Amino acid sequence: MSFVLTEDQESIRRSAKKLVEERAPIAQLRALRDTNDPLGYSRDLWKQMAELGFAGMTLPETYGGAGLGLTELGLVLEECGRRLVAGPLFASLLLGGGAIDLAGSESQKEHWLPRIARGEAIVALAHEEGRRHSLYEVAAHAAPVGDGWAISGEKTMVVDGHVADAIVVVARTSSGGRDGLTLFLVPRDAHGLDVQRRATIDSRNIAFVRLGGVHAASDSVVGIVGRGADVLDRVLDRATIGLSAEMLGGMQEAFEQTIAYLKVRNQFGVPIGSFQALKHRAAQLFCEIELVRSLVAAALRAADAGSDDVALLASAAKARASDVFVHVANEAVQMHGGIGVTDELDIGLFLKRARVTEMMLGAAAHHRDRFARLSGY
Amino acid sequence: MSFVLTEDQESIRRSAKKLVEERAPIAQLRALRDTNDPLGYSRDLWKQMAELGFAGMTLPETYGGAGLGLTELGLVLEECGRRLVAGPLFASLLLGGGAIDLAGSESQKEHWLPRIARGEAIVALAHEEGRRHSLYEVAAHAAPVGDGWAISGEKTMVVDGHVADAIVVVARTSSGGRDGLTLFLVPRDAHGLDVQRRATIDSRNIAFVRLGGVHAASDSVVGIVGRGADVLDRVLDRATIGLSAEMLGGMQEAFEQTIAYLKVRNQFGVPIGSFQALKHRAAQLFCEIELVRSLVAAALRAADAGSDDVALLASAAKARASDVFVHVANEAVQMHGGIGVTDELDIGLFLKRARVTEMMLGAAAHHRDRFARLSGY
Amino acid sequence: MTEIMRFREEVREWLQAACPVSMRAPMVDERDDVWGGRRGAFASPDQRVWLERMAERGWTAPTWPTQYGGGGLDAARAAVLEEELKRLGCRPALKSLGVWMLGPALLAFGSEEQKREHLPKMARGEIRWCQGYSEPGAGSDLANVQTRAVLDGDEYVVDGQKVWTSHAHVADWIFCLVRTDPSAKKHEGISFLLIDMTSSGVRVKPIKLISGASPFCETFFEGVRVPAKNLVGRPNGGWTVAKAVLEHERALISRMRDARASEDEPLGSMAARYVGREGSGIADPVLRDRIAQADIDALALKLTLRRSAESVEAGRGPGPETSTFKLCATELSKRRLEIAVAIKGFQALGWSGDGYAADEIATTRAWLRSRASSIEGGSSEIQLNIIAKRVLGLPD
Amino acid sequence: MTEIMRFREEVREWLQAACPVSMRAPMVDERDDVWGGRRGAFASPDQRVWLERMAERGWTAPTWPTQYGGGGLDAARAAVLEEELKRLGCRPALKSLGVWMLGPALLAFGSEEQKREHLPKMARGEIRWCQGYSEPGAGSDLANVQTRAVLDGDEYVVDGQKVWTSHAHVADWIFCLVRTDPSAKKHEGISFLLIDMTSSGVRVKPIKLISGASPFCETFFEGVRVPAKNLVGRPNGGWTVAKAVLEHERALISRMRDARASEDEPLGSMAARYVGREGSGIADPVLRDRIAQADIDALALKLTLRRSAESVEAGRGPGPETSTFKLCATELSKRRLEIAVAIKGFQALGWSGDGYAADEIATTRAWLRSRASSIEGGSSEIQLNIIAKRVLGLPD
Repeated sequence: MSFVLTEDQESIRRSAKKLVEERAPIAQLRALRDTNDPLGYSRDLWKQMAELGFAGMTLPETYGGAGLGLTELGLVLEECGRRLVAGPLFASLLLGGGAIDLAGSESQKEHWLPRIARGEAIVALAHEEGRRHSLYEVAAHAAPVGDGWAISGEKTMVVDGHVADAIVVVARTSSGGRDGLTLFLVPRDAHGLDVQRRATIDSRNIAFVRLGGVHAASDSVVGIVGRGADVLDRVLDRATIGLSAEMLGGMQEAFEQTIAYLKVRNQFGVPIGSFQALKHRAAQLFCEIELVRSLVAAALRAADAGSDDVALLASAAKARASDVFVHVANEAVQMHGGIGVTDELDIGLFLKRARVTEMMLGAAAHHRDRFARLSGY
Repeated sequence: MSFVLTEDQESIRRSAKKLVEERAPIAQLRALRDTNDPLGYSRDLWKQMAELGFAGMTLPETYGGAGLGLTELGLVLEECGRRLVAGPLFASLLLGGGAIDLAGSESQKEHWLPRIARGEAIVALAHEEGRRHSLYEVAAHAAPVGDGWAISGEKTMVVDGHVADAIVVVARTSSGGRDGLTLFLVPRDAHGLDVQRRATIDSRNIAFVRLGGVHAASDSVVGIVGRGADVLDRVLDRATIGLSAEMLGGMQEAFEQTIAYLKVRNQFGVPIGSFQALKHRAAQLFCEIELVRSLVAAALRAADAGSDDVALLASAAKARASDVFVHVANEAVQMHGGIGVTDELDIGLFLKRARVTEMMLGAAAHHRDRFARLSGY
Repeated sequence: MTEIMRFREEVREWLQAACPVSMRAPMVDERDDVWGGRRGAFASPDQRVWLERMAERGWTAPTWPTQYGGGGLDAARAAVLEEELKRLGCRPALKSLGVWMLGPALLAFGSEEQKREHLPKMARGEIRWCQGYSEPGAGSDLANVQTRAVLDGDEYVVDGQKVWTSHAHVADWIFCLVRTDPSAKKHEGISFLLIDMTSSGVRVKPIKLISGASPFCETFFEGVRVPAKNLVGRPNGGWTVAKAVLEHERALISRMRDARASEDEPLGSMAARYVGREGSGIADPVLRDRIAQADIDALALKLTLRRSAESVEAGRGPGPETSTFKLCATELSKRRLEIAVAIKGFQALGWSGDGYAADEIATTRAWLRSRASSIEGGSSEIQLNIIAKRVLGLPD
Repeated sequence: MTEIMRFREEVREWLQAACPVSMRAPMVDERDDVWGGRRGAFASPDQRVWLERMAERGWTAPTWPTQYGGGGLDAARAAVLEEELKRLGCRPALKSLGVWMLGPALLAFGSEEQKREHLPKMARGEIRWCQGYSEPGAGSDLANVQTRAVLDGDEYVVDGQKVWTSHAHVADWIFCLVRTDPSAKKHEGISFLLIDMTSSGVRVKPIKLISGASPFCETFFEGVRVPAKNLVGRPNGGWTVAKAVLEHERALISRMRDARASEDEPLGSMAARYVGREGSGIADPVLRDRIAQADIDALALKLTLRRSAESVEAGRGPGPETSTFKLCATELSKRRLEIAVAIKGFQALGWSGDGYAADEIATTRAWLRSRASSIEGGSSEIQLNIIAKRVLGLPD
């Protein structure tokens, strides 16, 4: 494992950067927000991402994917993070698609993965229920009915849920904490499935899902009945790492915009970047971001290498990325002064995105707790 | 209750300040330390404090005390804190003497309080056992024997224990947590009582006490058998507030010395106090100290008024004083640069005292926990 | 019975009779605020009655001289009035930037004509004022005023732009800093000018914040003609007036913030509601520790404000400075709202619409809004500069 | 088989034969360090043998030219040697400020005579060097050198004082910054001078720190006569030489700190030992959260050092800068030791004597010692200045 990018990786980064810079200005997110766009993402951009092979980047080549690693996908997500792109890439490839790729049956894979890879289908994952991330506290339950299951319950924070063609739903098939969870692949048009979009501060696509006795055939189970947690753990570790890469891009961009502003904004006849108190704070942010960068890079590579410490590194990366993104965004707003708190400037959008991503898949304290547990203390 | 000092209080502060400035330079502490003085405090200074009425300040006039409030004593302790004076005032008046004053029998009071007030006797309190403050976790036990008790166990962090004429020992007389504790007044020369002085970083007088079946007569019980915790709570609330006042003096002095240094130390051709990064940090310390000052003042006054919120304010004051004293001392050393880490300069002594007082009677996290509990969450 | 005690009885009796019962109920939302002004409407007849009665006695501006519409009370009597208003739970009859900020400056620096013209209308709530200090290039560097005022006969012609003019879209008049001598040193070419918002060439555009709609506006001046008699103090002497007004603003912000925070649900019970309890405490001990820290700091700040007030009252000097309060109050408020967001978790991520309770949206908006508190009215950085210089005496 | 692979085999065989078995055991304490010098004693005969054998091949300074006592290895071969030494667990044959800091500067700036005179003795560990940069008035402002050197014939006469000269009391020579032109600008009147510590007029006084005895000294010069040929680089051109040395020092400090920290007991198990466990975790959840944060930061720093090294190796530029490492490493080390003190509680308050275990006293002393780490070798404030200027390009 090396931190230095290969030629191929550099090339992926370049093409992601180019695409995002040319086709996904932050104005796009604003337009989607201000027009109350029903999709909430740019179908045009999504098509182009799929054409570049991003949509199926980490899926096996046999199912139409590019067969690349999480390291490569991380580069793309980082660039997306810089422009606050919140298309279906993360949710479809790492959450819903990730579960099918990891534990799906042959026919599930054959049906869904090629379509995900082509950007034609979006598969979400519905796992959250409470007010904060808590993976094994699942109240939604699936009762055996005839040759299938009847699923009832409520799910929140379902990323891209309202534009998904199918949703992988986590439900309890027997009592217990971590045990007794099962994953079901539920098509969007299933009877009794109600998906409501939520208007969040950062305009990311988040949905609330209600299952009122949704019928799921026995072949809709993803993986093994009652063993869903094993799949979830691995899927969410990868997704957590990918999300951290996206957050890294966001904090880097907010930081760079702030440094640029410090150089041009004059007060008292000099650039405010010449004030030592601001300089020291900026230098501290730089250090913090560099530390996050190392954790994210190591976590991406550990996932690709299948190392034992994937979970540990995923939690380390997300814990730091959560705190540092929020800290950087807070400082960015403060250093921009008055203009920083207006909706007109983009910097406030980073503040909002920082908060949403901070909480998604577990906030910093959650991951420190997990890190400690995995470290044996 | 008013924060504004009365004329009498101003006069007490002035005479304490004068005494400490004239008779207790920090060099005195150094001399005691470097000569390995067996007493560990200046008997001469202590005599003068007693003559000024400080030694019995809060004791009733009927027992030779001055009958003043904790507010008045706080002024004296604050001045002591500025010069790192660690004479027997705190331990004898607020800990051992405090317990006797609050719960002692008439004959205990008659015997000890006048002597404490005259500075002729020192009474310590032995309540700590573990590695951190934990009031009700007491393993030392007292078994009934004939007409008295046999006490066995070990105590640590006994302030001024090795110069005490008697020690109030907390021992368990029945099982349970908070319940079943009893206070015993044990004379220093009791058979089976072993007191060892400890060499701490701040040269404060701290002793370790071992009780090997020490016999205590039935009239040596302070208060009621099994109800010691009620006494302890009140004694330690007052002591915690007094200690916080001492800490306030310490942080104020370390801060003022640092501000003075920032004005005279030149680097790059200008006083280092003109560097904005240092200015902002200094201004932040100022605010923090002012907040501590308000908590300490309110806690002292609440104790005198017998308000319901004495415990809450005691914990609030100690929690903030602990964190802020350590923070101020750390910053003071850093801002002094190289000279700040030499033993030659006094500022390092404040760093050490900050750590010791931070842990005495419970560190910040302990008191935040208590504050939360008292606040019902 | 002392005179003061007699005064207290009088006040109490009058208030009992004069203050409508509905004006003694706790305030619920901003419709309960009465700001006055030509465009200001009363949400209820009682609001009008209460304002008129108070204004009649001059008690909307208790310490101002009676000839300017004030109550003519000394400090002791004004304190009694405040206490009795509080005791009865009376709502403020009038909220007014004019009374709070401009009025004291006019009393100190205004001409006799200006006082007679403007003060009574402020006190009666007839004219609503807004403040025109900040400009796009003048944030922390407030004296960097670029809005020009050129004397032409007996009128100034004003061109330029102000930002952060709160409530400019509903105000009748604005008090402004304008540059009258571009060749002078920065602080010495500024004048303090009163401008009628209905003058031709004044344009107002509301500002949207990260927290949504806001009372802030941009205010543009294009060839606006202002009578020269509307200049307060001497020409090019506006900075002195401005500073006097600023002192009042800073004290105001920390006071208002304190009042608002006290209405909030305590973080402890909010956490118990959202995160649950385990044993006797909040189920998440790390969060609980953060809350306790923030609560202790809030208590310390409250006590510090009281300590300072008592110290001033007793004539023992000012105690810790206004800058300290503004800094601590805004930084603490930001921190507490960040904790509130952490407590409400996913439910604090909503912008609007279904799925989020009103108090959840309110928390989220308040958190976003709070990010501006350490910028407006003198940023935290400026407060730290002031403390370092004026309180600690550190060199430039 | 490539040449490099052949070289690796040669090295491995030679090390197997040449390195005494006792020199492959893990190091226990500072007696296992070999610093050389006229006054340096060997703690065991094997130490001497190992140093002599390594010095004979020039491998105590592997990349230096052979004519100066070095090994003449290119970067690739030097890396192989380092890997093989590590693989076999060989202790360093010689620790040397001369080899690490002065040597590279002499190679770049020294005269041929100076190289021949000094480098071989460094490499063989015959002469121990110390560094004379800081002065009482020159802390962060390192160029504010007041120690004077006045040319008198073919000798400089040196008067002044240095502080923080580590190990000056056991060193044979010192490399110094001296002021040779008091009228020039601050950075332009400084020369870099080598001084024999046995010269008449040199006096050394050890410094006691808040953590106790220390290797630091004050070094006084009174009329010390130094041959002019001992000046490195051109007269008044010493600042250039000094900066080259400083770069090496900064890298060194963060590396040494890393090595030391890795020997410590993990905070997690320390806490389990002192505070106990509850369920599967440390009984104090707030403390546990702090430990996890510090452990994550330590992991992040370790990974960052590796990332930077790989980036340099691959010729992809330096990645994050040395200043970043020094800053993060020392600040983190301070924070971790504060946590260690919090964990050990009352047992971390001991200075000496009964009642405290050796590791408890060690923690306490290390914590106190750590407060100097963010001051020495360029304070944290200086590192932040450097990052702001050189990395972020913020204006002066």
